[in-house]
Amino acid sequence: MNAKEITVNQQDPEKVNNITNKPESLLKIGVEKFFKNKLSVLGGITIIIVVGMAVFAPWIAPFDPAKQDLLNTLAPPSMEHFLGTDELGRDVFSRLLYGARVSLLVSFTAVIGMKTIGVVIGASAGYFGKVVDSILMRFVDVIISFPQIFLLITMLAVLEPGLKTLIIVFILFSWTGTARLVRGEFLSLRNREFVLAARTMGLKTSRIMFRHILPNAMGPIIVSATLSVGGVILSEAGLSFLGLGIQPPTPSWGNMLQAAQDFNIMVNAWWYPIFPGLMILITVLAFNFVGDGLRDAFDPRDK
Amino acid sequence: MITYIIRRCLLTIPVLVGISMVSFGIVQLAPGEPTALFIDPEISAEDREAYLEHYGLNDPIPVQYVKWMGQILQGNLGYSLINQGMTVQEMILARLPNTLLLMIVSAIIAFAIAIPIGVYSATKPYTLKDYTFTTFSFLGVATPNFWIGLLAVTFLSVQFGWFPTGGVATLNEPFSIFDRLHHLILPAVVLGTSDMASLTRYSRTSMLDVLDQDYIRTARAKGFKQGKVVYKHGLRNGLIPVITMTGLMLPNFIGGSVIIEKVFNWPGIGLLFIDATFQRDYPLIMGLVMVSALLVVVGNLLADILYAIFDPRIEY
Amino acid sequence: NDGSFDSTASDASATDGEPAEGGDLIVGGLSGPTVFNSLYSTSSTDSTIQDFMFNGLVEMDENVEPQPDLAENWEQSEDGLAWTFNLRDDVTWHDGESFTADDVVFTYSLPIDEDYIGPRGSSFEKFEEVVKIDDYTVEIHLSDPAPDMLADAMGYHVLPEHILGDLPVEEVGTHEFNTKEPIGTGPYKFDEWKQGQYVRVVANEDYFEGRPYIDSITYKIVPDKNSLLAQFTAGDLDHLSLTTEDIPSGEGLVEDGAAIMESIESASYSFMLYNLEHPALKEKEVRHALAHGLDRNTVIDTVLDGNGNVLDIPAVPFMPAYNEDPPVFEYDPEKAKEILDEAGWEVGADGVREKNGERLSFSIISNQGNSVREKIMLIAKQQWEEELGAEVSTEIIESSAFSDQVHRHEFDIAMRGWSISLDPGISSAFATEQIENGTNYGFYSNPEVDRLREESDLEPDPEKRYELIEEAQAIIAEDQPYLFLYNSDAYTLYNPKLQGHIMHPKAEFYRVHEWWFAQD
Amino acid sequence: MSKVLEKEILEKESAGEPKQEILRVTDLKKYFPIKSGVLQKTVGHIKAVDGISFSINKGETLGIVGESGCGKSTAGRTIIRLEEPTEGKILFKGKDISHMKEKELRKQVRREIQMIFQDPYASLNPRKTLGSTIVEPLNEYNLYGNQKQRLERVGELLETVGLDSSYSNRYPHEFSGGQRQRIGIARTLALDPEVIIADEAVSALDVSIQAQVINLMQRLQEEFELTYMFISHDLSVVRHISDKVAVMYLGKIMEIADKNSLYEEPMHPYTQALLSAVPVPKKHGATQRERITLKGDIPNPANPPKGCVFCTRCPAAMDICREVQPILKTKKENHSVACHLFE
Amino acid sequence: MSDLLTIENLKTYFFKKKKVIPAVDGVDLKIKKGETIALVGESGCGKSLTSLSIMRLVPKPGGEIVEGKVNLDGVDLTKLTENEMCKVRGRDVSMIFQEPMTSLNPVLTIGEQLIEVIINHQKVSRPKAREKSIELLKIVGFSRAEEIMKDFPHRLSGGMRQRVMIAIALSCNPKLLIADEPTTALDVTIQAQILELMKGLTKEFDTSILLITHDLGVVSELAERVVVMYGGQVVEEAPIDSILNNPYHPYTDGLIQSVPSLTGEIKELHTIKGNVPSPDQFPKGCRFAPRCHKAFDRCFNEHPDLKAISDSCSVRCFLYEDKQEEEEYNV
Ligand SMILES: Nc1ncnc2c1ncn2[C@@H]1O[C@H](COP(=O)(O)OP(=O)(O)OP(=O)(O)O)[C@@H](O)[C@H]1O
Ligand SMILES: Nc1ncnc2c1ncn2[C@@H]1O[C@H](COP(=O)(O)OP(=O)(O)OP(=O)(O)O)[C@@H](O)[C@H]1O
Ligand SMILES: [Mg+2]
Ligand SMILES: [Mg+2]
Repeated sequence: MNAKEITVNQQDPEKVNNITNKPESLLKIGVEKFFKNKLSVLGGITIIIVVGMAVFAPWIAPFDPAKQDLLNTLAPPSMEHFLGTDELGRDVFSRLLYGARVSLLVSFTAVIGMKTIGVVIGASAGYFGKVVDSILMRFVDVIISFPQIFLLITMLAVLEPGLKTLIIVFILFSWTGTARLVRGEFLSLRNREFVLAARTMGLKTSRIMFRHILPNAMGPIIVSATLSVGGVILSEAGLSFLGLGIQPPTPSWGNMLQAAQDFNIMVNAWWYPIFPGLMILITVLAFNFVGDGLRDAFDPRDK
Repeated sequence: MITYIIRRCLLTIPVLVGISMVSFGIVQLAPGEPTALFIDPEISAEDREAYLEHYGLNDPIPVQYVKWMGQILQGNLGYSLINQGMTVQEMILARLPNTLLLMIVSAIIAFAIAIPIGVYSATKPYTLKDYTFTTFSFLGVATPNFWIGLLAVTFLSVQFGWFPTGGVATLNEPFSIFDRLHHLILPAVVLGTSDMASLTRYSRTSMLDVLDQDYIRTARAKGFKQGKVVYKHGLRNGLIPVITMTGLMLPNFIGGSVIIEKVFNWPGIGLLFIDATFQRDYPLIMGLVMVSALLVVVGNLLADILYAIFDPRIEY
Repeated sequence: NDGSFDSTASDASATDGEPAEGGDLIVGGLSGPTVFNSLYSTSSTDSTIQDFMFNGLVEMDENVEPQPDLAENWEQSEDGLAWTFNLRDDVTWHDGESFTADDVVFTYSLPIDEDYIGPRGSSFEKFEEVVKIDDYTVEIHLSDPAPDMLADAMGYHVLPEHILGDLPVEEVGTHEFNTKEPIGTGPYKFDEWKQGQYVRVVANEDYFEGRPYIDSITYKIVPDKNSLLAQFTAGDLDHLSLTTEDIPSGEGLVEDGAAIMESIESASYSFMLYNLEHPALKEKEVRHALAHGLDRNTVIDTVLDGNGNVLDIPAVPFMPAYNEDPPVFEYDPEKAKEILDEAGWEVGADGVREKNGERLSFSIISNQGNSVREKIMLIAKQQWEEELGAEVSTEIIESSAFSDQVHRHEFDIAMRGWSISLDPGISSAFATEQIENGTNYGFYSNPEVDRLREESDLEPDPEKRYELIEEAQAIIAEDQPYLFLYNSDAYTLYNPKLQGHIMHPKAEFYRVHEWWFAQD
Repeated sequence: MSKVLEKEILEKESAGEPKQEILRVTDLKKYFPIKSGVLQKTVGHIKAVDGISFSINKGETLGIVGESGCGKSTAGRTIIRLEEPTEGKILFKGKDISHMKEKELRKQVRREIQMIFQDPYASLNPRKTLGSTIVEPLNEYNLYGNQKQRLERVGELLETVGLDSSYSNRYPHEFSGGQRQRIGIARTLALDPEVIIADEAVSALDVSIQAQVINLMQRLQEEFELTYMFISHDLSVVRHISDKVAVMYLGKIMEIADKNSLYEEPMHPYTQALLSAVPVPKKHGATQRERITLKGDIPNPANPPKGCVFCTRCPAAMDICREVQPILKTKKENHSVACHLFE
Repeated sequence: MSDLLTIENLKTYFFKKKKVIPAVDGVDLKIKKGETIALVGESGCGKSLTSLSIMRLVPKPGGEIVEGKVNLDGVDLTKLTENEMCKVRGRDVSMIFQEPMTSLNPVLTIGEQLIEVIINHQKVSRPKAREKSIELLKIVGFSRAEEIMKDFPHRLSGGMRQRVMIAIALSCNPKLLIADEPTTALDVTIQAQILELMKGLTKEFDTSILLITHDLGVVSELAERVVVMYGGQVVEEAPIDSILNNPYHPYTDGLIQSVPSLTGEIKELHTIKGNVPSPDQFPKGCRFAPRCHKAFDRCFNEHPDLKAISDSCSVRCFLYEDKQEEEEYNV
């Protein structure tokens, strides 16, 4: 058959053409774009270091973070205590390391939790539309319209205070942004032709939602997740300022900074508030840089 | 447009009712009650009972809710339990203007700094200048609010005496705009910096997007210089997503202002909220919840309206 | 150690000549007022501001001696069941009406009315009737003798009958008078209350002890402790009560000559409240061991920077009834261990003591926003865990929830403090009858203490009464229902120009109408 | 060629029965609500498809032409039930599928009607490799034995459309437009469908590649007796591939006829204008038609004229055209037209 | 007639990471006053980029004109500063872009978009500019021009927008109008209207037009001469008749044969096998060689030059080398 011949012939040049031209995968392009942004790379390295500090805290820390030395309080940095001691004579450096664990644990779990809820609700609203969408979005409206601070205070009073509560509270009231974001993505993706194509193939709804649409919405979700990690660290610090953060004696950067927010300490032991403050600053900055780099890396447009 | 606004407002009623129900529930769930405050002077059991009975705090929650709703429908937010003899309305109204002022000014500051930086970064992406501005704006978002606030008070106000240490106006002095602004600057700047970064990023991304559009090329082809292309043809389009963002940012402003209010001794509703919650002043809490929910709703509405003004493709 | 900082500065300013009129005294506090009516409010801010505007019949001076206020003099009947007060006849209300016996009858009949809704009923429990004898004489009939009458009930401010008298009793608490137009007899008149910002009072030209020197007092509301200090440092406040943590900063200011600092023992004490139904804490030996196991001196040194005294009984040293020689539980970990060993608490495999399968394990709770308590709690945790083999967890709870939890007896150990009245009587917090629905949250019950308390409450003779009280104090110290911690000093920082300032264990602005500003 | 395909070919060839109707659409309507404002209140309807009827026989191609926005894609999507029809019936092999539930559709219909989408790039999931895109429906329906066999099948399919089987682990963005279009075809073939709706399958391509794809489609049709509904606005292309052609305007079919009849003797003034407006390369010997220039505005689909929808631009419009909607009527053998001129 | 625009050896490259993409690789082109020239070729062969290079609007960063001259009325546009170039754009050369749907600013009224360009280049008052805009809209066939002035682009149909674009392009009576696929997004009946309009222009204003398209039908409607591009280079240049009836280059031939016709016998469509090579992967020899059915050894090893083979025709193909040499010899 004539047509057949043609198709067979057609192959050759393309083969030559496409095989010599080693294709680039999406991931590779993304990674390359990410590495092009020097700030994000810097941010990434910083995060790795901070996470490393948190993970290896028991091996790095020279002291037990809860060990008090009441005769040596608010000591300035020295050979024994690199970053000095706090108002109960505990080693600030060790506490910073353990504080990293708590701060990162809270932010990672809270972010994972809120993104999961946000994705599921946003995806359902966006994909099914109509009544489902209206109901879920009104629900989101209600939650968003609540003053966060009120919710935080009352929830912290209702539930047992502590790490778990804090995480739950963050999750319960912070998923709404993600839900809106994901809904928007789903709304625009659900009528894209590749989704329609998947439907004509007779694929199951759940598969279409989570295997076809979700991966395409992943970019913005990951970006917002990195940014939220920084946000949660800051929120925890803010709550600590109001006295509602992580319970002592567990150290977190937030409650360390809060404990140092004393006029006397600020003037006479100025180094003490600097360190937790810097850790928060650097870490949040790093996450923001990474998020920013990811935003560009996931941006399909080539710049 | 007007019918649209009216319809929008009507639509918020169910949302507000939902909010009121949920928050009523949450408020009552919290352990403790207003009399907990009286613990120190050894309030007697009878006094406490009489108190709870008198204010209806012993009723089942649904009954309390219905009573409260009844009051609302009569346009009355009730009386504060703590500041006896004061209505919730007057307590909120005494503070609301301060919060609004702070929010608006800090938003203006955030916009005034963020948008030019975002636009500039977008015209020179991935250059040293872009990176510098990025870092600068991120610094704002990455520093804990209260930390900068306290540092600012300690150094700028106390040590150098450049700014007042707090409050909305100098005591015992006649009203003057300058004085008010002088008090406003530090809190507004500190509050503004935290939103500046995200605004900068949004306007940068949005402008990058816009500058890639065909109509920008058209504008160039018309022979316009860079400045006119960017500001006349680019900026208005680039602002549209930024405006939507602003509407969504409003709840953050209310939440974020609590800390600023505390640090700068700014008598706004954030602090009142904290006090009311800590003291379990139920009517006041509910009033505040409703007011701030309303603010959020109004903010979103405003964003929609601005959206329509900026984007002729949207028609109501 | 009081008065050690002020000597040079105040000596210098004491020579600043004659009192002069003028000036605005700006003072600061963390929270705003709630109501301007002492029968309906409990907060200390309230009473501070109320004191500017109102008077009681009697006031307690800085040495805890009763002094005439609206009453010129008074006498008690033999049986102690009737008190007669002769009132001043030269007093007018801020609105020009004269003050008479009607106002007093109205005021003190209010809390005994069954429609009264307010927190102060317990101070007037023994009141049967308040009777007007003539325009300037009032008689109060009691059901039982009340030796604490002058220090307690008579300190409540007299309210204007001509304004509130016609109201149904249950509405007095919510009348606008309480928040918007308080009318008193005091040295200052209400001027303005700007929500969340300040309360201002201005000099009462017609005050019965003469016009106050200072023209006005502005009570600034500054919700953050650090901001308060910052404001004082910046010269925006003239007077500030310091928390112990801020004392070093205050010292700095004193050195710079920017402030005068004075201190006095405060009428309050701190303690750890035991729940005596806790399986381990119910044993007196355990409580003794815990007391031996906590180094309270170090606590005071680290946490309070040395500004406080270790306390062993529920009373403060300047009070007339103060047992100088109660059972004392000094810091002695070895002894503590011995006591525990003897009581059968043996160290288990994981280092925690056990007895009959019960672990020596408990939690300490404290309220949010009090860093001193928080630190003490953490020190106790460390010392008890390391040296005694206890297992201690700590928890900080939002204040209202904390109170609620304490009310409902849901705690093992709670960090608490009492601010005490200027009467030395044994607090009801140790009375068995107060366990249910009362202030005895820790289930303390000792019939002997109950008996002594009742007797002392009825004993009209002060000396005998003080003996009974001291006896009870010793028993309580031995029983250790509380781990008594300390009684701290109250520090005040004020503008060096401010003259005539008097420290008082309870009233921050004692006799403020006699204060004045030195002229430049 | 795969065994299965071979077998099917055999079956089909041996059947040799007269062509039978496979798809029939009667009075199909699809209205889109026009929503206004953020409130999303419905303020009217766009009658994207407004009562179309036709039928296609097995192994035939129906071409659908009309200017952009006249509802061609919507018709295609509604027939394949990606949109809920507002009204009307869709009979597939005699079964009414117009109101079938998604689950039922999956069981009974999805495999057999497939669609090639207008934009080949948009219709491929950018985050899935070619192979996984094509193998997915096979997994879904448990076809072709185990995973390995399925992958083999994918390789065969790729070769069928003239692509190398080694391409299967590449991503869509690594292909050229023509290749993507062929990937789209390979995917539709994966489930051995009987009907393929090709929505502007070649419009995005340029002429030389367009020619490749059209040839391929024709070859496949011959081999597997496929039925096509070929949507395009390019009249020359439609002429090339179709047996029957329907001309749409503003949601309605104006004229439907056998290809030759339509191109040689267009009846409807719109068809005539359309045919005359196509620019043709003026080769020697090519006849240039006289161009009919249309005047007047294209009506708003939300508010179409009362009578004939074409009356605003029709050079031959009469009074009756502005009042009464003409109905599609058979005027000649296999030639129907909706126009008052032929009443 | 003199040459209005001469492009000599224009090279516009993209610089990406480590790669250099020679998207336009040595294009020569001449346009006379009042002449319409069509630029055809497969998608991605560099047509749009050539026109953007004339306007100096090559996408940045990445794109750059690396070599060549673009002479407009004796001025080399590649040497002008950005500011000088701003004066040329819109006034001397204007452009109609490929995408009418997205080339108008959505937030400005049609009127504003017209008026601004008139004010920018001609020192006239706003009311004057307004008048002129309305006139222009009428010229491009809007009957309700005043109302259209106040409308926003989203209310107009694709055809209307394209006509607005044309009005903008014409507003300053440019010497050269570049029309990049001005009708691809439109449907045939509207396309016909626009082609009429453009025909009128050349007659009335003596404007030269560079028409870019791949629709040979459109070309034969409008253009006098055709330039065929392949792989970033011109492969053939000839009058329209010659191209349609007697194409020299095998690529041109293939292209013309692939067009399905509206009349005549239906046969298997002719195809050119393979795809356009991507610009960073051009083969060593003739860029069309891998797809050429007439290719011989030399084609795979040597790169042919564009050579004139007659007065009006040039072609880049070894098939015609001999013929041309002969001709040269004869001359
Ligand atoms: N989801 C939708 N919601 C609202 N209107 C729609 C929707 N899809 C299509 N339309 C409208 O329906 C009409 C027909 O659209 P359709 O896509 O079917 O046209 P088409 O003939 O395929 O055009 P083209 O040739 O441009 O592909 C158009 O006016 C379009 O705006
Ligand atoms: N920004 C860019 N970065 C890299 N390569 C580009 C860029 N823009 C265009 N190209 C490449 O330059 C070549 C020429 O592009 P151009 O837009 O001129 O093609 P064209 O002939 O106009 O095609 P079409 O007919 O599709 O419009 C293409 O191969 C394209 O891949
Ligand atoms: Mg379509
Ligand atoms: Mg192009």
